[in-house]
Amino acid sequence: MMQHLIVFPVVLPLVAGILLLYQRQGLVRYKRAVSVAATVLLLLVATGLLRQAASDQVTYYALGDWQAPFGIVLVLDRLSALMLLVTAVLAVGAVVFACAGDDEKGSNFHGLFQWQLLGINGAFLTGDLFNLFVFFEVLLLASYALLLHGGGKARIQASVHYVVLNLAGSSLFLIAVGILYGATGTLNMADMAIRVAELPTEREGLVTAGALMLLVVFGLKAAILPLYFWLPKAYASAPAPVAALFAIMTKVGIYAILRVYSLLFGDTAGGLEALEQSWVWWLSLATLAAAGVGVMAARDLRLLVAYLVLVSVGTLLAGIGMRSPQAVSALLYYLIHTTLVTGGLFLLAEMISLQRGKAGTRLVKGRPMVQGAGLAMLFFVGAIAVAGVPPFSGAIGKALMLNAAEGTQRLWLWPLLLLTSLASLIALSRAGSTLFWRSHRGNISGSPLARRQWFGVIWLLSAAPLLVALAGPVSSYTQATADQLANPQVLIRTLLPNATGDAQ
Amino acid sequence: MLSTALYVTLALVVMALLMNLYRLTIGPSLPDRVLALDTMYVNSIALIVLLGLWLNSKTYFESALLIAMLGFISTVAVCKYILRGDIIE
Amino acid sequence: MTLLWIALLPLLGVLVPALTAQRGRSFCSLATAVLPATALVMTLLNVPALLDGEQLRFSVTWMPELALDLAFRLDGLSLLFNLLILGIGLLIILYAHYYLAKDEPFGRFYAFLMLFMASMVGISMSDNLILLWLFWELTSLSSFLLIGYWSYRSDARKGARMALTVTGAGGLALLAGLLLLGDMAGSFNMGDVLASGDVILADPRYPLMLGLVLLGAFTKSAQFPFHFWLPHAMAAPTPVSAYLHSATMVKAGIFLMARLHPAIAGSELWSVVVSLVGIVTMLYGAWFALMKTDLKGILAFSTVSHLGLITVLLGIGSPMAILAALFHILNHATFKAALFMSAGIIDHETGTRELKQLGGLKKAMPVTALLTTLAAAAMAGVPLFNGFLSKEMFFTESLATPVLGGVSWLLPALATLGGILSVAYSLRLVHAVFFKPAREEPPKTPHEPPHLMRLPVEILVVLCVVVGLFPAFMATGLLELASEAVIGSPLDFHLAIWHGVNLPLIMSLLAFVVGIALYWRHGNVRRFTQQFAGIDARRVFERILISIGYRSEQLIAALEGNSLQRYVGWLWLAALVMGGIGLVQITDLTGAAGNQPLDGILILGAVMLMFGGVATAATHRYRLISLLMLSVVGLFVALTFARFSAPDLALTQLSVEVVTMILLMLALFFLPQKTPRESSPLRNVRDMLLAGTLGLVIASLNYAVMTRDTLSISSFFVENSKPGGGGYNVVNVILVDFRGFDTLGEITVLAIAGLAIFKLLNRLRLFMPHSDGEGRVWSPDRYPAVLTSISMTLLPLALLVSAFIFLRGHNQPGGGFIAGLITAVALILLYMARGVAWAQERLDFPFQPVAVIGVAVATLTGLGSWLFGHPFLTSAFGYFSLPLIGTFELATALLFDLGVYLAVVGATLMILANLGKVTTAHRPVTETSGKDTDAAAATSSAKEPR
Amino acid sequence: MIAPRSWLPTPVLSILLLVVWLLLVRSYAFGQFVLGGSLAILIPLLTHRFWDARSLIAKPFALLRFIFRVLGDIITANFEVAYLIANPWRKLKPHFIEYPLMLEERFTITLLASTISLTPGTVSANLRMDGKSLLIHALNVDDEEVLINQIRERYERPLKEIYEC
Amino acid sequence: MSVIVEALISLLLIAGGIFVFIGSLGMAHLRDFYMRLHGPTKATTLGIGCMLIASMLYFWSVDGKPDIQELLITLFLFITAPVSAHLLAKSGLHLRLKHADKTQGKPVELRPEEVGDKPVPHPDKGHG
Amino acid sequence: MELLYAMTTGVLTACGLYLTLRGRTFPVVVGLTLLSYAVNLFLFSMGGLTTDGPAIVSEGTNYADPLPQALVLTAIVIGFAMTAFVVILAMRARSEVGNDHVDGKKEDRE
Ligand code: NA
Ligand code: NA
Repeated sequence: MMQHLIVFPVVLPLVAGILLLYQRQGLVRYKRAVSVAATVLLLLVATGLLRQAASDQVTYYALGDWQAPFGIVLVLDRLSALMLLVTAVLAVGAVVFACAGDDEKGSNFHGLFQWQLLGINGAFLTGDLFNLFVFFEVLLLASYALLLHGGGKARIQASVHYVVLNLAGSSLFLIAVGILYGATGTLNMADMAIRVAELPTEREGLVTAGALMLLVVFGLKAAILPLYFWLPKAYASAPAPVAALFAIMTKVGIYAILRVYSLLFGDTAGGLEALEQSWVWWLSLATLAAAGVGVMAARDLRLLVAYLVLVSVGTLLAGIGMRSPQAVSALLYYLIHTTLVTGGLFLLAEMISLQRGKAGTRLVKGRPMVQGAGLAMLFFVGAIAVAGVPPFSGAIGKALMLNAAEGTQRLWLWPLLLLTSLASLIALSRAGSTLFWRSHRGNISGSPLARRQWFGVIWLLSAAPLLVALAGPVSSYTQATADQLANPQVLIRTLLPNATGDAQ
Repeated sequence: MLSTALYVTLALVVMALLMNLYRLTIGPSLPDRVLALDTMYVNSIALIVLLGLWLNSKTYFESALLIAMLGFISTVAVCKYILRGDIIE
Repeated sequence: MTLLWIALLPLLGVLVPALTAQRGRSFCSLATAVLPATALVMTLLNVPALLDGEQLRFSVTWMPELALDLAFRLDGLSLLFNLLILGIGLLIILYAHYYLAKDEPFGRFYAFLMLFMASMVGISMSDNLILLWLFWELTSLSSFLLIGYWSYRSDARKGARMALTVTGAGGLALLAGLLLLGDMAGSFNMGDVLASGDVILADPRYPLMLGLVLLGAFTKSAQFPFHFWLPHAMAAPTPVSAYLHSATMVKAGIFLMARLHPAIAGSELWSVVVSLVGIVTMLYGAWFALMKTDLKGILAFSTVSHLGLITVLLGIGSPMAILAALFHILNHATFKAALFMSAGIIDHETGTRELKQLGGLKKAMPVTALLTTLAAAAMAGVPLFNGFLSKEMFFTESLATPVLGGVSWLLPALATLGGILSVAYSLRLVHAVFFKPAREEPPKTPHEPPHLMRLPVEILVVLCVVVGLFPAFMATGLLELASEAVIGSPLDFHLAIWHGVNLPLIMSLLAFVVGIALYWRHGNVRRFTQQFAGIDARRVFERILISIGYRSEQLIAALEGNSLQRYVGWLWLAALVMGGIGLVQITDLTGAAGNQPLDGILILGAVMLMFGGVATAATHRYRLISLLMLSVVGLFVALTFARFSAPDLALTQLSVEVVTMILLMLALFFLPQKTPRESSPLRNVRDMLLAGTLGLVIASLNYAVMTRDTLSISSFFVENSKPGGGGYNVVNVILVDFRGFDTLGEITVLAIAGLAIFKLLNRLRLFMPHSDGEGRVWSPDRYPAVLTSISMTLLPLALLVSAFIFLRGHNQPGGGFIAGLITAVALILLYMARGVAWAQERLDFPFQPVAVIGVAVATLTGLGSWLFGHPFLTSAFGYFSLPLIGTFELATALLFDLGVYLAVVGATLMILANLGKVTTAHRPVTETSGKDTDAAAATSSAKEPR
Repeated sequence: MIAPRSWLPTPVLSILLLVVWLLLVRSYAFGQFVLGGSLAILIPLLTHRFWDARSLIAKPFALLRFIFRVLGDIITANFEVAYLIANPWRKLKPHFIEYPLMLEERFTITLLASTISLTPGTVSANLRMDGKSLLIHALNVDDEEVLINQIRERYERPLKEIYEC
Repeated sequence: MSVIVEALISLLLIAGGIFVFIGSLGMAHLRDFYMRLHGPTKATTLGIGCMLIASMLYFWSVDGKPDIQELLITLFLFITAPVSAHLLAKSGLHLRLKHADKTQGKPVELRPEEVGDKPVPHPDKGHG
Repeated sequence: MELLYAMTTGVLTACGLYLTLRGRTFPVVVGLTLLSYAVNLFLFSMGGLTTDGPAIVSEGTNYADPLPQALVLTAIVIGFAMTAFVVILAMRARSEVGNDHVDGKKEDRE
């Protein structure tokens, strides 16, 4: 069974989804049990895969026993293992939280949740460009469905924007994949890397067009500046567990950029080397600036967290834009931190809104909360972490990012990153003091929150201190990951041992 | 002889298709357009048949079958739409 | 290890009050004090080693990627600060025990206080720049919590946020500065950094780094112009003020300047900037201390002033100046903590801090009066008190320094002025509170506090006096160690009360005389200056923040604009730019393969397609017509596929096209039938240009690819289709075998679409038009008889065709997907012809399980290969012979395809039939004049779709 | 909905399906008979529930005769229509005719309506909701009564004999 | 392939083409919707039928074995074409499409319940 | 032939793009559908245009590139799923918001 471990992150949620979706009605308890068990199992699998990947070997799984480049392969390296683990950790928090009752606000929550995981995991594992498209569609469609879970005007309206934009993006994806296939004649990314390295000059323009259009698609998913507009409202209006899971969605785009461009346009790509870099770099800075403004402007906690997600997007993309192993290592550390913490904050926002009654998450004076102290403490931890203030993970991540910038990059990144941090700090302190300190006098009403909700939030937010305590091992893992990414030849040679050519 | 016949037929079908397009464009009424579209579907069966003859291949036979079947359903749907608005009720 | 424990014990102390809060306040206070007391003792136990000149260091690698080590040091400077932090901290715990009201959550207070103490100890002992920064920011956070402790008070909340914002901003600058510093020094280890002062000074980035670091220090230490947060932080409970603003928080900035002194202070820039900022701060603070009428306000501004004084000394930077600075840090901490606590006692006992409500308290509170007077004397620099000694040293250094070159007389003059003001406000404090009669009655009748609450003040005042009397005995050792840590070499000095009559003494005397006079006349001065007042720092600060928030909102609204059209426009523009960049790099658009010849039928197809496309766009306002035009495109796309050797695609396109049409029409019924003309002509032209240009780019790329040879991997598929996949139809074998994983994903997408649409249909409220676009009432003939008859005839035929298409898929055009769509369409025809109720009665199974079973079948087929030790989705096929029937092939691919078939049927029916059902249930029953038998269906209540 | 009675509810349909299957697969191997035969049994079993009434063909040979007659009429009809269309339109005398039905079953009415549409110059345009009469549009009619009689005798009566006796 | 067969096939093809053409011609140039309906219903159907039979004959003669699956499409067409026409005519009547003035026998005799009641304001009317 | 084909994809793409830039949901949906048709044609042609060479083994030696065909098939299916979802979303949006503007504008200038 161990040799099949790589395909588990796909098969497990797929089978769980089938079990959960077979009947729409049915025992709630049964569905919850299956869903949580599958997610926990996924966490175990992801842990196992991470250990496997930590050996620094690239392993792969040839589906249907068809070897690359002809069949589809799932590739496990440090990066994909890391992304899988982050997803699984996030999912455990979200799914347990959902079991407190959010799952019953509409139909088929758990099944769709599992299939969303299927899409995300598939996207992280696949080594094939078109298969990446398919998994993107799986995760997108599942996300559309989950976004609507529970209904409501705001959700529907946000969905229209989100769906139409992503549909347009999917068309563009196909065009880009088409061009790359037309120019190189293959879909396997490792094979494509070899072919890009040997590309005749007359085809360079084609590959450039394809690759840059692909960048637009990934940029849309990752929410880079002129393409991020769908994000704030979609994330702010999504049901809490879904919003939490969405914290990984932008990272799928970031992962895709990292994966595709480090593999295809590394130092063997000749004239095409790093063709995405300047775009990513400048647009990430612009994204960071816009996100900072958004953070200051947000008048609702959920919206605020959504803009904080955007801040993280800008930061992460800046890491890609710097294109050095050190920066990639920093961004990976930051990615773990921001995914889990913003996920936790989305859940926390829901709990706060439940306790505040009509005021919800709007940053206005509201009624005092029954469990205000506990929520305040969690908010404090999350806010500190996400704003990048010590002693939690955000601070380390930010320091790593700042430290990774070199030369003139610092001139741009430092002020922007520090200013957005300041904006986050100001906005979060305003939010916290309004939510927890500035309540109406009078009796406290409302009921205490479910244990599962507490678990979900604490599970995710405990990443903030843990990532600091384990900063050493974590960052050495990310550093090794970055080194592995900088040297894609290992991956290529593992997948295509017989490949000829001078792509070494 | 056969190829000449093929060309002549093709020319006739092409003209028929263009006339369908003409009616589809100018209407004036909705049923006119639907009629034109329906006829276009049927005429495109001719195109498939001629393609099969030209290539000496029956690979496209099912396409013709499907056009015949699905074109009809398509027309039914539009008619139902015109008559009742809700096509499945 | 002891170093680690010294640093960690206060941190662990955060947990103590949280755990013991339930067991009563006394227990909690005692328990809380245990750990810091231990840490203090451990610190003291290290003093002998320190005196022996040992290097006390502790270091554990934490995060090599960031050069972050868990590294602590204990040198003289750390010792000095640890003693202040822990010692005064313990006194504060004692004091707070009495200060806080009965019903206040003291556990939380102690926890915050311990957090603060821990972070200060951390700053003081950090031996790593990043670690230092971590603790630095932690002080900002814990002080935020402490200042906002009385969170129900608006001024507390605002003061807390202001402090956090200012010090947090400084902290961020500090991070940048420290990263630069570490970079310049080549190490983040404190020892290495302190040893590489020359390298640092020579680095071109030095001014930037210095600016950033000083920004951190100045904001923290409330130096002008960042001082404004400090007075507002007085909204905190007095123990907090006493702690934060005497011994700890504000001293952190001073500590930083002292700590990094060897590394960064050796420049002219340092001297000028630091001295100037210090002197301005000193005078500004002193002046406002004189003007304030709130007891804690006076103390706050006096703190600002004294911090300025210390800063000046650090700016001067000579060994003796540093000694003076360190000495004053010590002295200020003791007398200011005592004063704050006294103020707190007064506040506590009288219920007010306003000077005009206070007065003549010496009768009611004689001991407090005495203690306060003594502490104030120390602050004023009266001889025989510790404040006098360090102030004398300050005067001496101000005379000795060459900092301001030609205007070197300015510094002593300003120092004297500071002294004058200091005397005046100290005098005012004591006189107005204890001796002058009160103008108004205080809210409470004052009396002495419990003795233990006064004990911390007594201890501190005794220290002030003892140090003042016996400086050499009390402070020399500590200062020797501390100054050695800062300067780097032992300093030879002698602390004495009497230095003879010299210029500093004269300056002191001047300060006393003029200071007393100033206090005498200060009422006039106040009235004079009050006309300039009115700038409330907090209000300005808040207004700026509000304005930033408002501007941000405007900016983000302008950027985002909640307009999908704009978002999509950006997307296409981005695609255009990106595609265009690639396109312009293609020198020769027509590749080596060139064009194939053209024929008439191709032209016809192209004309039909282009015309259909343009017509779809042109008629988009008349939606049904636009749909018909779209249908033309769909049909000819299918024909194009057929023309270019893709029969499977042609079949798929045809079947999808009709389903799409039905779907779009189903939906269109519930949407407006026409689109209003609303876009401006300009916008239309702009959109056309964008669309046209991108279309051109896509076309060019398409052309460029097509006219080049393919270097595809596809020959593998053709060669292996039969031997490896068991099928002749390569496309199908790719779908179910070579790339079966894609197909599995694809049917999952389809199933999710069905589920998602089901969710959308739930609780759907519909606009049900009673008439069509022209206002015509709908035909009453729901199910035309001709149609009903024919649909039943067609169904078996369609199912047969569907089975045929399914079974041949592996070898001939066809397959599960097309077959599934045909089945679904045939069933939908029944729904159209006979109605939902009728069909539902006969198709009485739910669709969701069908779709899911489809995915399950495909998945299980894939999993089956595990049993044979093959990877997921490995196919198998074999040839079998049966008598009479002959040889036939059985392939797992067919099973997989069956999954596809079921998923398609289930999902399509979930989409179409459910939609039809939902809408029908809502149809108003206004036109049931017809006598058709199915009228009952219309009245059936709204049921959940399946 | 008719109740499932046996494993072969509609034998005629089954035979028809088998024939169609053989047409589709273009093979007359025994295996295809087996496969087609199973489908021909299976599909009616699955779809019988969609039939309102079993249409009994009373006189199969009459049906055949009817079919050939209609085929012949279709061909003549087409020449006629082609002639009419090719000629100047002024000569056309379009006509709406209300045709009173004597058939009662929906299925047979549909057959009649289809036949009318396929044959000379007529298109059945609307079936009254009460099923009593059929509106016919004729392209070129001089005498309404003649046409009605023609339809009645040539098509409706044979159909009634075949199905509804 | 014998000349006779080839000639037969060619003849059927061209006949089919002509019928298809005439069907569309009628649809394109006749004056009212009801008349336009006649061409495609009859001529086009027959035309396609001819071509299908031509194709059938062709492959029969090429492959040498009887292959009459084209009949299936013809069958389909003959079943469906009149129904489409019927429904289209019904739609036309429902929309009260104008018919040529000289048409005898008015379809307005349609009973009220079969064309619907008096027009009522459409809810979308306000939407343009 | 290739030139004409490319022109056709270009025109179809442009028309689809234009429609996606409209302000009402239904034209946008139609535009997305049209765009997906164009994209399918585009992707299909990435393997070159082959006459009389369906990729069915043993019927000659001239085979069209089967891989883009398989990709397009998948793309068609996924496109259908997406179209179905988005059009019903449009319906739902209209029912929730009261008009079919893509931004759900309150003031209805229709
Ligand atoms: Na259609
Ligand atoms: Na309906």
